[in-house]
Amino acid sequence: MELKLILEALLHTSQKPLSPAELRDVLNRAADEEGAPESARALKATKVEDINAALHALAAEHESARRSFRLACVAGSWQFVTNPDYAPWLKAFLGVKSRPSRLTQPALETLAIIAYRQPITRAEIEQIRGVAVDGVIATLRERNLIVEAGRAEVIGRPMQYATTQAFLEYFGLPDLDGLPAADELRLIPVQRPQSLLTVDTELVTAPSTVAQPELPIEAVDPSVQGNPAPPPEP
Amino acid sequence: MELKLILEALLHTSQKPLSPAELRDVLNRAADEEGAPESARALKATKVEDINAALHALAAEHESARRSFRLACVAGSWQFVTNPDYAPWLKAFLGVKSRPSRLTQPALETLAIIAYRQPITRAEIEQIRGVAVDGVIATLRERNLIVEAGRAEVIGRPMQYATTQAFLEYFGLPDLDGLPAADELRLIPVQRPQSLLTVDTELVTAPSTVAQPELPIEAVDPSVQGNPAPPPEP
Amino acid sequence: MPEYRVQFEVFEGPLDLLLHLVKKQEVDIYKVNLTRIATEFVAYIEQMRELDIDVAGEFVVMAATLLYIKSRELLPVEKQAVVEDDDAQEDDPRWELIRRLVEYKKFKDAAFQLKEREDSMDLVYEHQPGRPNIPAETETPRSAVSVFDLVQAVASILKRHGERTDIREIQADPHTVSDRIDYLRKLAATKARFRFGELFETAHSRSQVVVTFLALLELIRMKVLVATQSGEFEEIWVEAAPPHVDPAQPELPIYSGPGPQQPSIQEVQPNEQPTQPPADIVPPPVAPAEHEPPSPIPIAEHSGPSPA
Repeated sequence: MELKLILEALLHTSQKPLSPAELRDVLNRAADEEGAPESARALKATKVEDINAALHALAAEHESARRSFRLACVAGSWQFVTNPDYAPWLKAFLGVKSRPSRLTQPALETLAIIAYRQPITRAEIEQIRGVAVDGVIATLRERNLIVEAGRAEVIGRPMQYATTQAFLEYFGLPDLDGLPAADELRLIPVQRPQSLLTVDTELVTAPSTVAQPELPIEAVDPSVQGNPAPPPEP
Repeated sequence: MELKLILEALLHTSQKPLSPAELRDVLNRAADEEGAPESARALKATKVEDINAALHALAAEHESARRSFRLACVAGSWQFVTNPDYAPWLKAFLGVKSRPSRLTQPALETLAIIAYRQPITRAEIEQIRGVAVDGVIATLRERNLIVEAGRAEVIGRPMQYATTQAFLEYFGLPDLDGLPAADELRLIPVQRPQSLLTVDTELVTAPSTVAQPELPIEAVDPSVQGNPAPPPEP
Repeated sequence: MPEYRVQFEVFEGPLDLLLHLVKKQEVDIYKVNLTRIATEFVAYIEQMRELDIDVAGEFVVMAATLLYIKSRELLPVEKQAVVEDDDAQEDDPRWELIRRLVEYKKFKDAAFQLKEREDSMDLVYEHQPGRPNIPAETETPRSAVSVFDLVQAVASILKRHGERTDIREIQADPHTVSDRIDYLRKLAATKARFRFGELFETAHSRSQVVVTFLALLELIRMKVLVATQSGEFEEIWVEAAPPHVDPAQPELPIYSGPGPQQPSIQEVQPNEQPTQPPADIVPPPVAPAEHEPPSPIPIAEHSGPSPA
């Protein structure tokens, strides 16, 4: 099994760009898997330099194959990227409009929750909004307003979402601290599954400008109540 | 701009399989876009057959390039998938695919009979398998692998069954013609249920009725008898 | 003899058992000795009975068929049941049985191939979308959405979240939207403009923040105030709107919120302050009236059913 093609398969099925170090880790994990075939075990401890060389060879191969996509390296991570010649069709396909369409109310609400509570899982968003948000999440991801940001250290290790730089640009915010005060939103309690985390994640988001958050009407997780957000002035 | 490569770029950027009709719609939208380049406008009103032909050519190209992935058609829609050879690494990378539990041997046998002979009644299936299939039919329907597909035009108007889109997806089949050795199995002359399995006991007690190939007691619709080969499409 | 029990479970029916017995003879299925098969089949069933295994009806039926074939074979040919010539093959019970066995065997093989496909599907992974390389437009205009839309979204979440709470204390709410509208209009009269953030610096309760947001949004919608921003990442400024009010725009009934009072539309006068907004101003987030539904504040809007 050629290293080059294994890396190709991994990059094809990855949702995000992969660095040579990440690729090496995958090779190691595959080698250590129980019942791993000889071909997988043979690639244990592949050197990052070798992976790098294979990636460059792979990129050259794709370049010369003159297909509609190529393997690109951005900031040290590798990813398949379509050739810009096909932009007219991809724009039509992805619904990219010259003027971005207004976000719908459900999209805005979901985005607001993610902005104030990031990183947050889909289940937690749904608990606050009270409706399924799969479609909305997909839209927001397509528009690059949110990204997957690791997995929660809870049962099932669900994906967490966070806002992007494009989100800040979209709303003209300098940073997350520039979000208008919405302390109440931060305090809506969310029932989390038995957490492996000891740190309470409720308050990791930007500090609020509300000086004295009163007790909200809703019953709040005691850990949150006992540790109100510090009220620094902007 | 080659149609083939445009389709490739679209499939490469898509999160889900795309049908030729969906691809045609994208080509049309791209052609209608304001300020669309000549190359995009030229592909307005591309015929679905041309798209189909281009997809097959594209799949053949990728097949012969012997890369880690190929273009596959499942249930009429196209998508890039990896070759099974790379499963050890992809499993380490993405985790084990969560698929529904495996079908039992009776379920597989029953499903095979329905797949090749659809639409088919329960009695006809039992005639072939030699056992009752009530429970298996219920399981297959629960898993949405088969559906009720009208009633047979025979006495009692028994329900007929056919396979679903989910069946093709579950087995990764492009269409019903993609069933292995399809023609051979379809061409076996079908013994229509002149009598149910249980009626075969007559063979022992009253051989004379067997010797006399007169009309059986059950009146069978002549159109069914005269047309043993079921249509290949559901 | 538990091995019989185990073995029996493998057979999916009488045809499956027959195929097994045929295979044991190691001859072509068309040349199989059915008499011998019949004997073995019946012996098998007898053993199952001795072991108290429930013998399914289908097995009994098949045994009967086989015994019939066997008894028929024992007779001299001339004493066998007379068979019409042209249909001889079709009605020969031996042929009928073999035909069924062949057919069953083919489907059993087909089922095996399906199984292989089922297994291989575990090894096939779907491609994830690559990055589309779409060159940036010469100038991407700022979207019609602003931070106010986000705030509005926050407000409606809070509202709904409150509604969903099963049991809660109802508190007298001292803050009303109309109070805050009055306050903001006074503020706008005394100050040329004020920072967006400064509106909330003095807020000290949940409802006050929300109500202030809503009041601000309402005043913007009524074109009494405008929010401007000179560029991305710049401070958002709130100031009195330029005096012209579109006469075609109907004054619509506005916010009815938690407060007991309805702000009076008639009180709203175009602000006399003649300041024009700077040229690079970002338009207020609320779209022109002709596109706007009667109430732009989606307080009562539910995008889906709320859980109990």
